[in-house]
Amino acid sequence: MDLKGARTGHGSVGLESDDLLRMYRCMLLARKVDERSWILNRQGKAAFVISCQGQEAAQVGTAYNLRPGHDYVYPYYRDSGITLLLGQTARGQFLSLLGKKEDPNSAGRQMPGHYSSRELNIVTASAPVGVQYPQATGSALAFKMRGEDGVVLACGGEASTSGGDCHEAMNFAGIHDLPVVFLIENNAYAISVPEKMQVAGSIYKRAEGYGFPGVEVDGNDVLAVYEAARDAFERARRGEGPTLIEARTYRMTAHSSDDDDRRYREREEIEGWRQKDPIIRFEKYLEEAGLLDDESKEEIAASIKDEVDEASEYAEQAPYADPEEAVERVYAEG
Amino acid sequence: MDLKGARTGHGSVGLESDDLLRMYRCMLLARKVDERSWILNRQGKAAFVISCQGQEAAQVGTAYNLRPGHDYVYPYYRDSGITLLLGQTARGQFLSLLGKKEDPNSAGRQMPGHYSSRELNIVTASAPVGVQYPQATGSALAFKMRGEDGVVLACGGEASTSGGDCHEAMNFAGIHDLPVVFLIENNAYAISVPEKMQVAGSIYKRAEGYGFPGVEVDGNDVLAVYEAARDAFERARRGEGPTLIEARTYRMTAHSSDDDDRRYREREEIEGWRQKDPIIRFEKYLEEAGLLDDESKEEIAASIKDEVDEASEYAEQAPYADPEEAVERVYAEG
Amino acid sequence: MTTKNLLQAIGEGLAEEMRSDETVMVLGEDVGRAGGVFRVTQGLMDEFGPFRVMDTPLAESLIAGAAIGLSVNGMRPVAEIQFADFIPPAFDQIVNEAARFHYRSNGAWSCPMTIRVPYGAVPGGALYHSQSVEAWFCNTPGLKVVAPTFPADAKGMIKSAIRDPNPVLFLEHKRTYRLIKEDVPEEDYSVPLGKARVHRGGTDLTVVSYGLMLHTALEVARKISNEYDIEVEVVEPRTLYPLDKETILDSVKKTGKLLVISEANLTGSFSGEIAAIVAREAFEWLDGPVMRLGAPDVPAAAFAKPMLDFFVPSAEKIEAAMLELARY
Amino acid sequence: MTTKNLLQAIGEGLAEEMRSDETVMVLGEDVGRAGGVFRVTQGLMDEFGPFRVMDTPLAESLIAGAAIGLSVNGMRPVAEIQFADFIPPAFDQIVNEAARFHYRSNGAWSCPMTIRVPYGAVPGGALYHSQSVEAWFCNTPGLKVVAPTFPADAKGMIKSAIRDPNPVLFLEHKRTYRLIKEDVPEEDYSVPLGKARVHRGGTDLTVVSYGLMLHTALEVARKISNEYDIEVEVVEPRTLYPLDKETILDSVKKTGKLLVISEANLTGSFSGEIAAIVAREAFEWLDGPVMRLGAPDVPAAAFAKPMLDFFVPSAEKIEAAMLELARY
Ligand SMILES: Cc1ncc(C[n+]2csc(CCOP(=O)(O)OP(=O)(O)O)c2C)c(N)n1
Ligand SMILES: Cc1ncc(C[n+]2csc(CCOP(=O)(O)OP(=O)(O)O)c2C)c(N)n1
Ligand SMILES: [Mg+2]
Ligand SMILES: [Mg+2]
Repeated sequence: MDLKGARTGHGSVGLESDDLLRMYRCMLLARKVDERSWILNRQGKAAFVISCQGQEAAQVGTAYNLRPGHDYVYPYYRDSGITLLLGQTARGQFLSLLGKKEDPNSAGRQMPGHYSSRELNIVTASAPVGVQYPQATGSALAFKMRGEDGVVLACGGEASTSGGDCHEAMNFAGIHDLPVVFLIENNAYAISVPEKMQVAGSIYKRAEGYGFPGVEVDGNDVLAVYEAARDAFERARRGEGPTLIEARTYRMTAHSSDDDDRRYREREEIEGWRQKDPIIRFEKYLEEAGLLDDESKEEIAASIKDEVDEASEYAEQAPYADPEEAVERVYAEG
Repeated sequence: MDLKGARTGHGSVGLESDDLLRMYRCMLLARKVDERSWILNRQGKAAFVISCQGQEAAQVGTAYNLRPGHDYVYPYYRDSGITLLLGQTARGQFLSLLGKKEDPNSAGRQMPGHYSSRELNIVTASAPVGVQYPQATGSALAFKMRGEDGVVLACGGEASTSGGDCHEAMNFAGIHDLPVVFLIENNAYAISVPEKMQVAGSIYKRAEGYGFPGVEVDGNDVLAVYEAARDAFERARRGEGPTLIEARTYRMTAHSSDDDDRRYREREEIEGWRQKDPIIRFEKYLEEAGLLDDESKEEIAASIKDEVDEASEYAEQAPYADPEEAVERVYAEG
Repeated sequence: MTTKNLLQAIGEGLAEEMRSDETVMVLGEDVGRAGGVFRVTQGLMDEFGPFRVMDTPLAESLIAGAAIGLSVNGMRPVAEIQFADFIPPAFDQIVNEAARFHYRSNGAWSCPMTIRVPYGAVPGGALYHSQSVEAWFCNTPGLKVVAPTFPADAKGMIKSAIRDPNPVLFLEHKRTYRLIKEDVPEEDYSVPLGKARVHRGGTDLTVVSYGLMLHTALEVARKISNEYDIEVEVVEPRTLYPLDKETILDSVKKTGKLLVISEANLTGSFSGEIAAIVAREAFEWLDGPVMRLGAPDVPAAAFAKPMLDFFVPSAEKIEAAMLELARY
Repeated sequence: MTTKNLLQAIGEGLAEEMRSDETVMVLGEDVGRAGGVFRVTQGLMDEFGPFRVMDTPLAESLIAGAAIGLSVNGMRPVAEIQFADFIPPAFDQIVNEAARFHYRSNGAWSCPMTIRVPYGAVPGGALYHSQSVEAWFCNTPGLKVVAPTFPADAKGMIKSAIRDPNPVLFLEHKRTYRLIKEDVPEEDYSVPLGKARVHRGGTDLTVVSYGLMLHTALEVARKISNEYDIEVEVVEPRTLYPLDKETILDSVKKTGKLLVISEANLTGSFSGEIAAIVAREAFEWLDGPVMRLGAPDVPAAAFAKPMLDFFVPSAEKIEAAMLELARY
């Protein structure tokens, strides 16, 4: 079947073996944090889970081009692969999952997956789909006005292109050649709605209508994504303007822990995509390249397991914010 | 210079001489109603004028493909060429201009240019730019669901493509192959904002991204517009879906009587476009085709002048709605 | 007659209207194959097909705008906005467009359409799956805003909404979807829009409430009747806009006291309008200040349960307010 | 010190802030070359160039959204929405986004941005160039809504708005742009947000108003002082949300009577909130019903002059309401 490794060679895209192992570890960490989250959900400890599973390559491949705390990032709710790579921690993810006071994103105010970090320039995300795109263009414009080389990454699912905000942002980015990269993680569904009921024509082709490049990439091939994103970020840093990347991938879980996807998709389809699991594919590539063997694989897995164990236990023990905290920090002072 | 006639021959597009003269008369009527409106404005009688001048060919060429009272039309505020062709009258335009009770669009409630006719299936228009597009797709969907052959025309200026509604509508129309034609009358300005600050890339090229045809047409060439629109409507009636037509034209007046365009564009530019006046061009074509001579031209001009005189006088004499009418018909009954 | 919860009652009302009028249709995100994220439209696509039960793209302005276009071309669309929190992109199409077609065309056009809007705080819903959005819409002449709370009312009112020639916003409190069951008639019936309902007679004070808060208020009213012999008259507007002020005023003129309870953050909520009407038109009858209870003025309910519980007015707070006013 | 009208005062405030802080910038439709459809931003593009004074595409959600993104990346944007009537497409970005950045990130992020919004009925403006939109926004914690009426206040408040770390909606009544001139200081000064202003002491009744209605109310107050010896205390909130309720309550506790006047269609308008606060917190001091005067409940002002004049509360109606309440 489709269980092939990455097609792009890492040498050709300028990545060292250290880079590859960092990427691999981050993808696996994101996956394992997510798997544990579902367990906590089934145990009745986590009210709500929304997953990155299947999209780790698209996320890590892209984010590996970012300079944390320098570039601006507007992630969407599945992008834990991105935020972990930038510097958020497994502990932070579980604190957020459980809505604890130390949740780095919102101190328990927002649902899990609504990332935020002032230090990492991860701009506070919300639930309304698509709102991040105009905001991202504004941040990009600020960089451009100040003559800085910062770039902005804005991410969303394929359905986030259906709303007006996405279009308004792409048009504006095109007019001013703004340093922004739009990453569309096309995972074939918006909750139950399949792509063909969501997207007329093709997402990446729309970029041409705005006068900038749009590229389609195998979103399960982390090196292919890395390469496409690298070109896009370089272009942006050179002042040449935006790029739209459509990473074709698949949502391997239900939409969220509130969803039952048996209502609207076949098990076979999911099985088919399991064969293309981006983590397995990358493992295969690394093995073939002689960068990973059974031993090192197990070592990484074990260290991740420890990290996940420690993190989820910490989060379970951590306290909630006081109820009265609900009325604090409505307005900024000063 | 550019004072050439229509490039498309009328024979090749299947129009008879009667058709051409009807089109010509309608274009000229629209122009003359507009010119008179500015006079009424300068006389302090009309509070507000918004013009079709320069866009008559785009409007009449397109609308000539409609079946009044059968197809649905969502015009925008400059489309008096369309509404006159469909069956609105000069008298109606002036009644609306002066906000009189007999104003067929709104009985004096709305600004001039906000067309409406239940009989002609001209759906009540408003000022917020772009809202008509999603509405038009809904009306097209109704036709499709009932298996009827009705089509929907939705019009706007180039800036009406910048808002999200236009995109959401095109995407939806593309998904369901809806029988709708989007006519973008690109007149180079949105009030003061020139096209290059408004539109990234190109409008007509965006259609491809939605999987349906987009065509660019010389909007000052009524026969070329007619032909493009005929193809689009036929396509829609065959159930093959939407078309986007971008008619390139020019706004020959200030944005409205409230605008002073000397703030933002050169007189030379306007002069250049006067040389491409769609009415003069069509006249030239008709003369060359032997369908118009000085005598018939004068006859038409005289009959239009009479019509405009009568209509504006009637409207001036006509009463306002009673002030208390302002509180009627807020909700529909029954 | 069988007992049904709110969710089932609305679904049944929809299905019946679709059966009896083939112009009635449903559109929204996930309303088709999945039957809606709350399962209100479950089974409809199987019965009526993928056009009359249409999954739309994720585009709320399109949903409302297309509903307008459908409604003026012979259809009676029922649009679903998946969560009230996501209605803002449709705001323009609703308040500037649908609500004004009739007025601006001097009566030539109108938009017979319904927009279903699940609202209100639920555990885990957090800032963007919790809001009470009624204040955004209750300053819009031409629009009707209804918010039934009980299943039988809701079934009758969804029918009225669909049959109404005007755009109707149909608010459904998510936390009440499965909260109670009651007898819901099988036969065709409708409950008129624009009429409030008095749930419980009383002489000591009038409470006006709707949604989850109404259930809590009724509970507390029973409790303080038992414990303190204080009789609270509980009025449910059912339609918020235009408001049936007569029923409210009649009640206050009898009890002399008014407490309005809603889940919205208080300042600028629709409770203010109800209070203002009473302070003006029943002033002479008032024996105490016009009181309101609502959520604190923060963006919305938080994710963490303790903060959520602090946000939503509790039975304790409601009891305290009722007692304070009754004893005033 | 020179005399300036409202429009000039705001323009001057903008220019001064742009001179003293290079992160301050202006964006919107026609704000650049054309200097704004009302000429508020005239001359700014020449002085500050096409980036700090940027003509945007016709896309209000983009305007508000881009302002958010600028504000979190070091800038202090002042966005202009050409007419209040066209703010609905930006509703989501304003109420769901800008207003919540601070709260939802537990204080990590905030949006120091200002949105200027010309509002109110003008002759010939009709349904879509006339609306009073304040009610849409005064239920949104995290957002500030200000509506100064007098030039000196406006200049001082646009400066405060720009310097404020929160999103501020800055409402400007179009019909007051050139209505009066007054002395406006040249030196740097600011007028704080959140503080009401008492324009005129009085003992017989309190009037709360803003925008064009405030001017009319002040005129009528002078008139009935002369003609009937009735002394009206006139309070201008200046900031609507969060509201300076103390100043209003203090006044009502003195006069015992309240009349709120705004140009918005009455039901569901922000006047209801003011009335409700007073009916609750100054109940014991009230000597008459809490009254409100507004436009009738119709979509907005009509184009034809007679209907427009019928829509906007007139001096006669205001005088009648004041006299009715004073004599109550
Ligand atoms: C404006 C808006 N409408 C509806 C929703 C409810 N909703 C949440 S996620 C989602 C589907 C999003 O699909 P997609 O963008 O493809 O991302 P995915 O979840 O597939 O990764 C919907 C409809 C929302 N959050 N925001
Ligand atoms: C949503 C919205 N924003 C702003 C305006 C104010 N406005 C009216 S017309 C116009 C320019 C429209 O330009 P275009 O679409 O190119 O049409 P044109 O007037 O050039 O024919 C603007 C900004 C509006 N009517 N609606
Ligand atoms: Mg998806
Ligand atoms: Mg234009």
